[in-house]
Amino acid sequence: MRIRKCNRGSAAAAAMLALLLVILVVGTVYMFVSHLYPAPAPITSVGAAVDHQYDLTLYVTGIVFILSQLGLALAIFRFRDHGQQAHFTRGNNTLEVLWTSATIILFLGLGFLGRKAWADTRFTEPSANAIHVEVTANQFVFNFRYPGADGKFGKLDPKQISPSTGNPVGIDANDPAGKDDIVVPTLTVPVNRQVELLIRSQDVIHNFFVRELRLQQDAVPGMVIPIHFTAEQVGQYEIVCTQLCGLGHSRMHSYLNVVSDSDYENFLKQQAAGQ
Amino acid sequence: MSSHAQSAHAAPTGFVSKYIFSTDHKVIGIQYFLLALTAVVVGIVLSVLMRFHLVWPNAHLPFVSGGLMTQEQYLALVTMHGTIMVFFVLTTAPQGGFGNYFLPIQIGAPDMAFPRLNMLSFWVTFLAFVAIIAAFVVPGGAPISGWTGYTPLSGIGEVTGPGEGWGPDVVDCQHLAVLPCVTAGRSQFYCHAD
Amino acid sequence: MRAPGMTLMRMPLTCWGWFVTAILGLLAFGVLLAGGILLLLDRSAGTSFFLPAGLVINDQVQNHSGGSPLLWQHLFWFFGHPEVYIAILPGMGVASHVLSTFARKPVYGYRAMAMAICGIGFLGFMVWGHHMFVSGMSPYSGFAFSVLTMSIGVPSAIKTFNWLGTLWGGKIQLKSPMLFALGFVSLFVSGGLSGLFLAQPAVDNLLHATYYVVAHFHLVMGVAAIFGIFAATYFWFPKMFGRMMSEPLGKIHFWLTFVGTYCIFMPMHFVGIAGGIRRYADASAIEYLQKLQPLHVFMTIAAFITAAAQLIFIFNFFWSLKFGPKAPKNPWDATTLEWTTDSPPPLDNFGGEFPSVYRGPYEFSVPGAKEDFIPQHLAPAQVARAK
Amino acid sequence: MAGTTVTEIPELIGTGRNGGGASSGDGGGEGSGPSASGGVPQRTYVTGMIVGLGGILMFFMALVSAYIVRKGMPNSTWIPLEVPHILWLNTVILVASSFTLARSRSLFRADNEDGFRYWWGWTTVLGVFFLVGQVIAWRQLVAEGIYLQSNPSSSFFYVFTAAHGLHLVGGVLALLSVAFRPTHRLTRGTATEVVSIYWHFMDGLWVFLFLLLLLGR
Repeated sequence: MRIRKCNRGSAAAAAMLALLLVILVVGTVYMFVSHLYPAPAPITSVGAAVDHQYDLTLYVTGIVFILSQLGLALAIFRFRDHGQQAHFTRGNNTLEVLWTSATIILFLGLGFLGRKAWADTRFTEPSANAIHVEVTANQFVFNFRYPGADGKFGKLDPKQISPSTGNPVGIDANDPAGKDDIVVPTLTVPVNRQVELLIRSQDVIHNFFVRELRLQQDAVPGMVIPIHFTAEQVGQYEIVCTQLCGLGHSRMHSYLNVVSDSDYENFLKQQAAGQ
Repeated sequence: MSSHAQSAHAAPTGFVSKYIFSTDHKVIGIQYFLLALTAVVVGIVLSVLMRFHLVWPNAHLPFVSGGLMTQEQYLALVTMHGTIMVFFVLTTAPQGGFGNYFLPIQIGAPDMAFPRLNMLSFWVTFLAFVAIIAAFVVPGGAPISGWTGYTPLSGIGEVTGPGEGWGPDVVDCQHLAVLPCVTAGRSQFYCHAD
Repeated sequence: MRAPGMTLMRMPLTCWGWFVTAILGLLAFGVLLAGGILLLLDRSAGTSFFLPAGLVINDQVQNHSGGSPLLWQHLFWFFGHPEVYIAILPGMGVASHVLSTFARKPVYGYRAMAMAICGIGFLGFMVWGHHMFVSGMSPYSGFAFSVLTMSIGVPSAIKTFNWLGTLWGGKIQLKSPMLFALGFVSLFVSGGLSGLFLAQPAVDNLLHATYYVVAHFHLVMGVAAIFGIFAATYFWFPKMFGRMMSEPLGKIHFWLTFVGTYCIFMPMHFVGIAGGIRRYADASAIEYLQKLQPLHVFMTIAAFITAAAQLIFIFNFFWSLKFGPKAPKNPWDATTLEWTTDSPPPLDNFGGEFPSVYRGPYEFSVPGAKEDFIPQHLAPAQVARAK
Repeated sequence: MAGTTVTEIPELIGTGRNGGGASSGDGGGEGSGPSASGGVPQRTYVTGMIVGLGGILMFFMALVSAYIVRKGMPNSTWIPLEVPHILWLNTVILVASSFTLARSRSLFRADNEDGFRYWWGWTTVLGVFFLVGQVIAWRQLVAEGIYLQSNPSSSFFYVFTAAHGLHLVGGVLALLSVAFRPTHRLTRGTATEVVSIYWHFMDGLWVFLFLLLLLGR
C-alpha cells in the first residue's frame, strides 16, 4: 500500500508541464509570426503560389498544433490527481466519426489545393519562345550550356569531357551544331522571359535548388529532366546542390543572374565572341 | 504431442545457456534492449560530434587524426548516425526489446512461438551491429553516402571512397533477412484467433 | 498461444502496435534485402542495375549501361517508409497503455485506436513516393503519393484526439513513465504536423532536403519513438528486474530531455525554412547559410545538454538494478496480465498457472467496483464491489 | 469497446463479455494449450511457415519488379537472354517433384510408412537433380561467354536462379532432415506438412520465374 500512497501526483509537476507546453506554443507561434529567419521573397509567380500554399498549410497545422498542445496542457493541469474519482468512459462513436471526417476533409482538401502550385512547374509544357539552357551537374560544379546562334545543342560524348581544355560537358567536336554552343559556370537569364532548364548529371545525383524560385530538382545521371520558370526580378541568386553528392557537397554552388533583356543580349554576344 | 510437452522449457542450467544463448524470450528481450542501449550511446556520441563540427568546424579535436574533422569524416558521421539509430535503436528497442519481453506475457503465453528462431535472430542482429561498428576501422573507413545510400554515389567505390563502406550494410541486409523470421515468430500469436 | 478469453479486441494496445509492426517488418525488409543484393552486385560484380551509362568519375568513363538510380530509390523507400512506422507504432502502443494506466481511465475509443494502428500500417506501404517528389519521378505519381500521404494524417489525428480523450476527466498521476508518455503525445503532434508541409510536392520544392525535414523526422520518428522507449523502460523496469527505478532521477531526466529536445529540433524548422541544407559539412561556401549560424549554435548547446541528460538515465538504470527498492507484483495498479505474475516473471512467465481473461485491457475506475482497477484475469465473482 | 455506453457497466463487473475463462477453450490447436505445457501447438508451425513465405515472396517480388523496371529503361542496351534449353527439363523435374511429394504425403496420412519414405526420397532426388540442372545451365551460359555482368538480362538471370537455388537447397536439407532426423517439437505430421508447403511454394515460384525469363525477355 506504500505504493498506493505515493501514487498522488503533485500539483507542481502538473503545473510545470502545462506551463512548458504553453511556453512551447507561445515560442513556436512567435518564431513563425516574427519571421526572424524567413525564406527570401519568391521571384516567380509560381513561387508566390507555393508560398500561398505554405501559408495555408501553416494556418491549418498551426490551429491544430495550438489547440492540441494547449488541450494537453489543460488536461494535465485540470485533471491532475488530487484525490478525485476518474470519470469512467470508453469513448464516444459520434465524436470519433466527427473528428475523423473533419480531418479527412481538412487534410485531403489541403492536399488537393496544393495541386495547382505543383502543376504550374511540373505538368505544363514550356511556351514555344522559351529560352533553353542545359544544366550539367558534376562533382562539384554546375555548368550551363546555351545552344548559341543556331538554337541547337550539339551532341554530347562522355569520352570528350575535359574541363582542362574548356570542354567540361563533353560537346562532340564532330557535331557542327555544337560549334557555337556556349558553356558557362553561372546561369544568366533575361527577366520576364520563360526559361526551360534541361537538368542532367555526369556522375552522381545532384540537385538544382534556388530558394527564390521555390524550385528544386534532382539532376539524375542518365536522365534529362526539364523544368521551366519565369523570373520576374533582376538580381543575383544562389544555386546550391541539396542532394548528397560526395565530399565537396557543401561547396557545390553557383549563381543565377536575372538580367534585363539588353544585358542578356550583351552577355550572349560576349560569350559568343569568347568561343 | 507428448514429445514436445516434455522437451518444452526445461529450466536451462549453466551460465551460457541461461544468459547468453538462452531461448527465453525475456532474456532475449533484455539482450535486445542492452544492444539498443549500446547503439544509442554510440549514435548520440556521433550526433554530438556532428553538432560540434557544424558550429566549430575549425576546432581541434584530440581524437581526430590531424585534429581537424574532414568533410569525409563528417559525412561518415551522418551516415553512421542514421544507420545505427534506425536499425539498431528504433527497430531494435521497441520491437526486439519490449515486444519480445512483454508480448507473450501480455497475452498470457509462456514464450514466443519459435524460441530458437528468436535467439538466432538476436545473434544475427548482434553480428550485424559488430560489423557496422567495424566499418569505422576498416581501411577506407565508414560509408559516406547517407543511410539512404543513393546510387550512383553509393554504387561506385571511387566516389564514396570506402569500398568496404557498404560491407557493413550488407551484413545489415543479412540481419534484415533474418528479421522476417522473428517477425514470423511474433506473428504467431495472432494466427491463433480462436 | 493466447490465453483463454484473450480475444483480439481484449489485447492491450501495445500488442496491437507490436503485431502491426511485425507485419510491416515482414513485408518491408525483404524488399530492402533484394535492393541491397543488387546494389552490392553493382559495387563488386560490375553489373549495372542502378548505374546508368556514360558515368564520368574522375574524368574516366565508367563502363556501365543504362541502369536506373531511381529504381534503387523506389526499392529503398518501399522499405524505408514502413520502417518509419516500425519505429513509431510500438511507441504509440506504449503511450496509449501508459496514459490509460496513469490517468486511471480506459483508453478512449479502444477500437478506433486499434483500427488506426492497422490503418497507419496499411497506408504506410503506399506513400513511399513522398520521399521522391523532386527526384525526377513522374510529377503525376508525385501528386498521387501526396494525397495518399496526407490521408495518413487522418489515423494519426484519430490517435491524438483519443489520447486527449483518455486524459480528459482522468485522475492523472505524473510518474516518470506518464511524463514520458505525455511527452510522446506532445512530440508526436509537433513532428506529425510538419509532415503535412512535406507531404505536398509544391511546398516540398522549398523544404526538400533542408533541415526542416531533419527536424520533422527527428521529432516524430526519432525523439517521439525514443520517448516511447523511455516510457516503456520506466513503466516495465519493475517487472523486468524486480526493482523500482528512482522517481526523482526519472523526473529530472524527463524535464531536461523534454526541454532539450524541443530546443534542438524546433529551431531546426526555421533553419530549414530559410533554406539551410542538410548533410552540409560546413556552411562557409554558401553565403546565405552564414546568417543561420546563430540558430546552429543554440541547437548545438541544447544538444550537448540533452546528451548529458541521458547519462542520468543510464546511471538511474544501472543504479536501480542494484539498489532500487524491491518492486511488488503490481506497483502501478495496472490491469494487464504482466502485472499478475512475479517481478521478474518465472521461466514460463506464470509459474504454471496460466491466467484466463475475462475482460478488456483497460478497466480503470469502473463504477461499482471497490478498487479503481480490475485486472483482466479476475473472474466476475472475484471482483470486489464497493459497499 | 469503443462507444459502448455507460449503461453496460454492471455487466462489466458481472459476466464479462463474450465468455472468456475455460469456456472459450484455449488458444492452442490439437487440444494442447499453453496452459497445459510450455509447448507450441502444431498448427503454429504451419502458420509460421506461411507467414515466413510472405516475407520470401516480397523479396522475390522486389526482384521481379526491378527486372520489369530495368527492362523498360530507355537506352538500357538490353539484350534478350536465350534461356538454356535444359531449363525446360529442370522445370519438368521440379514440377514432377511436387507430385511425388503430394503422393508421399497422402501415403503418410494412410500410415503407409514405406510408401511415404519411397516417394519422399524420390522428391529429394528430383530436387537434387533440379539443382544440378541449374548448375549445368550456368555452365552452358559461361561456355557461351555470358557472365553475370555481361548484360542486365544475364545479371537478372543469375540473380533469379541463384536466389531461388539457395532457397531450394534449404528445401532439400529440410526434406533430408525430416527423412532421417527424429523431430522434437514438431510431430512428423506437422514437419511433413510444413516442408511440403515450402516445397510447393518454391516449385510454383520457379514456374513463375521461368515463365518470366521465357516470355518477359
